[in-house]
Amino acid sequence: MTFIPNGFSGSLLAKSRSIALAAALAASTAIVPAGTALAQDGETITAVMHSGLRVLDPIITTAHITRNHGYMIYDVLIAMDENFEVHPQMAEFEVSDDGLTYTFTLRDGLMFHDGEPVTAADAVASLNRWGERDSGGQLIFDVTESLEASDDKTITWTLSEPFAPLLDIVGKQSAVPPFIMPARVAETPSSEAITEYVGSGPFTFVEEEFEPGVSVTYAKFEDYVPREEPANWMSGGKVVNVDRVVWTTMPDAQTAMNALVSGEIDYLEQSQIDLLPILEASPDVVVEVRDPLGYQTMGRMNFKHPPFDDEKIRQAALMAMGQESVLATLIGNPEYYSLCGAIFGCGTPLASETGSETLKAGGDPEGARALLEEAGYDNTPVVLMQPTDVTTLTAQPVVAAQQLREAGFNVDMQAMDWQTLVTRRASQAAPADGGWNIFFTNWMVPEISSPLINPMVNGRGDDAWFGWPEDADLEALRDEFIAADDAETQAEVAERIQAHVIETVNYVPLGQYLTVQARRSNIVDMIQSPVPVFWQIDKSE
Amino acid sequence: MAAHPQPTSAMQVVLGAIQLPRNWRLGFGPILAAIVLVLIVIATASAYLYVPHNPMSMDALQRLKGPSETYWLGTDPYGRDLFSRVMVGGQVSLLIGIGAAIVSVIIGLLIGLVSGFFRLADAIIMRIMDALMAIPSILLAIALVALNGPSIWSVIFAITIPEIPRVVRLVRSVVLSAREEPYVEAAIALGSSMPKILWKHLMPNTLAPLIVQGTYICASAILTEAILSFLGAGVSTEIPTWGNIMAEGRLFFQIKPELIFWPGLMLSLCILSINLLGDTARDLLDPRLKKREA
Amino acid sequence: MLGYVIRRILAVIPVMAIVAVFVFLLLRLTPGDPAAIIAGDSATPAQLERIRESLGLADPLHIQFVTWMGQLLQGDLGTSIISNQPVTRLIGQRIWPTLQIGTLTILLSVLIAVPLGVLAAWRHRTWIDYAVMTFSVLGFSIPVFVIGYLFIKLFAIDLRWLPVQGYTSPSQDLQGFLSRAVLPCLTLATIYIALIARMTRASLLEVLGEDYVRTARAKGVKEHIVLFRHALRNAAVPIMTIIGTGFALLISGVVVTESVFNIPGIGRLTVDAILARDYPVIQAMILLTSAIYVFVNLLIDLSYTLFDPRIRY
Amino acid sequence: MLFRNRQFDDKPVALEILGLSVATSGIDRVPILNAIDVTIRQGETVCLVGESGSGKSVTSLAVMGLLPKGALDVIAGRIELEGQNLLDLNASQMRELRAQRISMIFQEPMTALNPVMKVGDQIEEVLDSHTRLPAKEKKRRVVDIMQQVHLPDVERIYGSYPHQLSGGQRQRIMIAMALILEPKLLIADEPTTALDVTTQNQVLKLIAELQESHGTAVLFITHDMGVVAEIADTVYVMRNGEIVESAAVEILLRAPQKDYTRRLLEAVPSLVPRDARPASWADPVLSVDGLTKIYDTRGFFKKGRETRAAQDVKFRIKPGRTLGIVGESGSGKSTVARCVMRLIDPTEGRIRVGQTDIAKLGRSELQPHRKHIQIVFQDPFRSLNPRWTVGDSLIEGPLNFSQSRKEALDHARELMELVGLPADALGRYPHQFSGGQRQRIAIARAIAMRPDILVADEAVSALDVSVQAQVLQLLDELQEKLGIAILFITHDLRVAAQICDEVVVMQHGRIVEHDTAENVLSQPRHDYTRALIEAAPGRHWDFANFRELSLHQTETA
Repeated sequence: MTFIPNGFSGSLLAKSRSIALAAALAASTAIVPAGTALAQDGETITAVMHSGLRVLDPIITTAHITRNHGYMIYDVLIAMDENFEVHPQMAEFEVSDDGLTYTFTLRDGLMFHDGEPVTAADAVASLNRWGERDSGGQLIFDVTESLEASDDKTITWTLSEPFAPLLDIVGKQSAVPPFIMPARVAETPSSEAITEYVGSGPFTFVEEEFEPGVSVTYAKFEDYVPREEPANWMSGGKVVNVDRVVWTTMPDAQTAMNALVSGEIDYLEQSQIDLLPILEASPDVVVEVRDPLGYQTMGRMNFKHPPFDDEKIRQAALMAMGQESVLATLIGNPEYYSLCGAIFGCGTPLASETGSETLKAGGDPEGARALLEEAGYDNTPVVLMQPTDVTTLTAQPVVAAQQLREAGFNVDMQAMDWQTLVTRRASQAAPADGGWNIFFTNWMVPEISSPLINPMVNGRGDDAWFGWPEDADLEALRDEFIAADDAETQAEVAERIQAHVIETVNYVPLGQYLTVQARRSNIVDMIQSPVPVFWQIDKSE
Repeated sequence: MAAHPQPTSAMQVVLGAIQLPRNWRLGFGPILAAIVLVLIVIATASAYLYVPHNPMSMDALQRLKGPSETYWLGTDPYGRDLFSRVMVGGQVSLLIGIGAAIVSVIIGLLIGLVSGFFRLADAIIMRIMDALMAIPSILLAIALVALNGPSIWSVIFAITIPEIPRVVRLVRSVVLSAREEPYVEAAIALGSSMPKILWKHLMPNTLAPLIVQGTYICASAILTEAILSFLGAGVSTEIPTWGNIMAEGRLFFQIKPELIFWPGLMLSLCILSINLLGDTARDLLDPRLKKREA
Repeated sequence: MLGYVIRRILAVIPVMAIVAVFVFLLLRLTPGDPAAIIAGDSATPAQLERIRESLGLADPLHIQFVTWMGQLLQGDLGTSIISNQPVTRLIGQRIWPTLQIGTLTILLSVLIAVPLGVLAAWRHRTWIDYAVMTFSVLGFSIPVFVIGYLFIKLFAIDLRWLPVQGYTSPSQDLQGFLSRAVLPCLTLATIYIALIARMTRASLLEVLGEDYVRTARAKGVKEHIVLFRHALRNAAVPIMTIIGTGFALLISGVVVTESVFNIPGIGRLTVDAILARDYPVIQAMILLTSAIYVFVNLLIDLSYTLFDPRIRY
Repeated sequence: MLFRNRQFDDKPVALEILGLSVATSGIDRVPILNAIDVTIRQGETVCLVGESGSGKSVTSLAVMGLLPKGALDVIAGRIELEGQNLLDLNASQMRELRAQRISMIFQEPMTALNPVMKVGDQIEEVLDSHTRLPAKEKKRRVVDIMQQVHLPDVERIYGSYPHQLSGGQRQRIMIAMALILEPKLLIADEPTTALDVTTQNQVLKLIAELQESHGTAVLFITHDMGVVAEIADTVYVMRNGEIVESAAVEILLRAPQKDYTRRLLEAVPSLVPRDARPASWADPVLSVDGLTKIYDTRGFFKKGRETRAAQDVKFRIKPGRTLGIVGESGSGKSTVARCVMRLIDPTEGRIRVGQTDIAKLGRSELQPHRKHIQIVFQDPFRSLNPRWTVGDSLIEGPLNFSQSRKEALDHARELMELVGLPADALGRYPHQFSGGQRQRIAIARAIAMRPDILVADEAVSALDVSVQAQVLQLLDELQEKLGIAILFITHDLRVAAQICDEVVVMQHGRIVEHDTAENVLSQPRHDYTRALIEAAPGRHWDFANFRELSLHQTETA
């Protein structure tokens, strides 16, 4: 693809016969391992992911890139298909009639990358560690009587009271699924990151070639035995058709696009919507939506400090905000965003848009102004945190600030890098003393699709998610949801939760948007799923 | 009295009674640079009087539009008017440049004077300055912005800190060489106190090189601001600067190069002019080069 | 000479110590919590606290500092908080691209800039001089990322002469390395060339006014010999000095260029580490780059003896 | 034989300058040289003599074709070298001609040699530029010419850098370089001005010797009448870019035709000491005892050495009297002056000003004593702060000693008149004055403090001879009026003879002779003193009176 004039490299070398260069070259020959060459042989897929992989422990963090990494090298007991239905993956499962005993039986042929067979003890240790970290897992362990390996293949999970959503939580696709690790690794305290990266998944982690934040290489695990069923989302057979998958990071979106167009890479997980015309112009590139659910973007207020400790003022703020402007600014092309007032995400079983009329109608500044007056807003500044270094989060605060100002709020928009923001949002101090009033973030829709896993839907005060609403009614509704044993009841409770969340302005859903992936046209058969996975995918010649 | 009495301007007093080379004449370049710079300063300073749109007001439906009668240079990714932003953005960029230049020159001058004259302080100060110099300035600046949050003043501060050691070294070297001047020794012999000598005899010697240095700092501060924005450590997007307009625009470089082109053009013209004027000032003020022209 | 080197190296110790203290304090005063980035969006405060404890971030500052210094003196740069990899390994992986690109850039810059500067000084006040000076001032006036984008647009996208981005180890594929290194090197070199060419010109102009140049001309020595043998060698010390101080500029440029061209070097490593508050990495990187800067400048000071026999240490 | 007195009328003309005019480049041209004519015959030495700004150096550069480009241009005239007009030649022809047919040596041998090249290579470069010789032959010729200029240890010096050589050796290298291709004409631009007097003498002899052996014509540029008397066959006196007068040397010195020449000669200080003044019985205002200054450059990990800049120096000065310290560069005379001023701290010894020993006083204890002792420096261009008006400079000291501003300014006006400058010039800046005027201002600044002692550190050395005479005159008058004691530091025996009551001769940091001026100059006891006196150029001639000195005044015992 690239044109290099004849003799070019030779003449440059001849000129630079300097000791320094020679030394640098010689030294690099000796020390640098494989480097990050984007080799173009047919057996390797080079993919640019949405962010660099740095944290290798998929249990300790909720970061998507680490979860994706987890799906590469680890396997899960049970997994969901595109209809949110749970299927066996590593294990068949059985539920006792009283709903108190769950039995998982590992299938044959499971093997860790170090050649050891996967045992029930490994699974128990992994589930225990996951249970300490994952909020859904914590709910299960709250009612767990015992979790033990009955024999090498059988895991018995006994509950003290029925917990209907157990399988949904264990089989969830995001944010932290219970990946199965060898017991010796899973014994690492859940507050410390693991240091050994051995799984039983379809790919092995090539540790020598790992460059944190830059590049990670996976090799096909030859001894992996896929299931017979066709792959669907995370369920079904994970048949690997390529030898190696290399994830690299390109901090500059245009660089990545250009690299894809010129064939230097095979796959781009997320492309800037505004730049799609460049990709679409290239005949060798296919642009598509992999995950039809996409992301929800939202705002969260701080219940602890004025002015948003007042429900009326929160309601005024919600009334001031309109989704269209936020999404149009963030995404641009309306094909790739949709207005959605459902806190559990549109397109999910529990979706309901109750109460979101003003949000979807572009906001009601007049109504907000009136409400604000009624609430006796005293012009207390609203500290709105804006991250400067995360492109998917820069637009929401800016647009929201303008909308709030139009409704009469006194907005103090404070710019900061994402790290400062995540630290500061954990601060319960008054906004003037380093606290905050409102911030924005995005979720993958499956991560918020149910009251069990949606982090915001939690009214436990200081133990709740940042913003710390103290809301007994919400907790009661959640208990009701857990207790519900059929889908209709669940949907009914979920709708009441939706109404309650909007009423109390627990958080402000600002709509949904899709991410667009792009691939060279010779990359085929990729699974449609929120998680980009590299089984089944093939590279045709 | 053979010497011709020459008019003495106030500027001459400040800059050390410069004697212009006999045939010295402002070249075409510096004059053009001065005109460009004055135009840019006037145009940006008065921007609010004439820009057609509020540079902060967004219209999501007008994102990334091309030039039109309403939006002379088109709009940015937030649907804000690029022309208004570029003109208003100049204010902040220039403020950062001038602010960084003034602050670092003043602080550097004070530290440098002390360092140049008091040996004990010198040893300590220079070690600290060496350490500051050794830290790559852009990394230091990013860390400082992270520390203070990305406000205008924090950016000025972050740019200033790494510049200070260079100013200190300059002032110190001028002081060290000036204190060997016979007129300084004469002042010692005349019983003048050290602070007086420092301030009245030595300090004025530093002004000319500081003015030159200040212009360079100003230029480089405007550039550094752009780089900080590029790396995500710049002024918030609410306040337009040439740097953050470009930093936001860089994502759209291939589909809408104007977003980088216009602020980049203004910034480069501005820096080019400042640098050219700085060079002119240096050629005039630098005694070593002056010797050549005489 | 040896005594001088030893004294200079000893003098580096307090400087590096100040850098260490400064960086340490700066980082701990900066808001940000590496535990938060490790744990992700849905972590609860209690989980954050446990992670902080296991990272040792909950200890009092002076304890953290003493621990860190103790490790440092044993040559242990620590372990990245975020990726859990030893910092030395990270540096080992990332330093080569930067060193290679940096070395090439310096070579390229010197090879281009010095002749340009000589030409400008020799043809002082002619159009050549003005052209070189205009170019060099221009080089200072355009942000480095804009230059990078322009080069990419021109040479990689429109003309398709060179790859858009990336890095290949020269030991694997020399041609691949060079073709990918050209644009970043040119981008980085622009400002460096500007700097060195200006200094060469100024320094040479000064030297050309010296008596010994007049002597050489009075001897009937040919003009190019006057320029290169007499003038340039005498002008070398300030040129070397600017190469040394410009090294700091190079580091700044590297940070940006590595992002634009997607080169996995230490510049990006450091910026990412700052944005993620990965303290051990930031501390190690700033110490390392400072040490490199100090070391390069020591080498440059020593190189003066090559150019000027009057300088003896 | 007093002068060289050689005849050249029958010799062919080597160089003829006809109606040469030079002016600054640009639109408003300022004339620098005005139609000058100079003729030099083969083997002849022509001296171009004049004060600074007279255009003598420009003349030499014009001949070499080395006028600074873009600054000065030849606008009229011809420069004929053996009949060929050099102004018609292009750059490369001129380059060919240099060193082959015309050579030049310069004033400052340190800066005129390339500091980063070995001197042998620098000489060899001349051969490289103009000849094609095998390496061996080149080396042989270089060594040969180095021997001819009497350089010792030629092999070692061949491989040395300029900074490793002494000033005299460097100038010999320059001469070797100039003469290696046996040019017809040698231009020597103040070649001995930067040298110590004994070295100067040797270099002058060398030039004369080589000239005779090679038959070279020499155009010798100097401001020093002593040197003229020593070396010239024919003298051209220049002033403001014009030739004032030219004649054979003896004719010119005995019977100058023009007023200007006459005044110039009259201003040359005589080597005959001034008439002794009656001995003073007053107590000394300054007594220095055992003054020692040691510079120690050694340090931790650092090779260095101990330099004894002054050792065991002892003298006294009484009110109204002048003590001269004479010596060559590096003799320690300036170190003594600066110690006495406490600009540097003496290592040992006592410095009593009046009744107080100031040698060891701290900065603040010293302050009240500062006003008793003041200094005038050598360089009139650097001794006044260029940013301050003359008035501000003059009152700086008095203000420090709690005079009111008005009082101090009134006094400053008086001082200006005292030093012969208009009182209304107080508001002007130093650059508006000439060198001599600035030196007057510096003196006025010193005496504004009403000091008891005035230290004059080479205070007239940078001045043209006529100005020098005026300043010396001024110092003398001030001493009469104010009764100040003067410590006069100089390298110039003639100046010392004119102003000092007593003379101290220093060498290598030590006093080698201390006596009345009369005794030191006419009956030197120390060999070094004697060598100094003998090396003084033109010491047999009494310039001011246009005649020889009578024997008893100059012959040493």
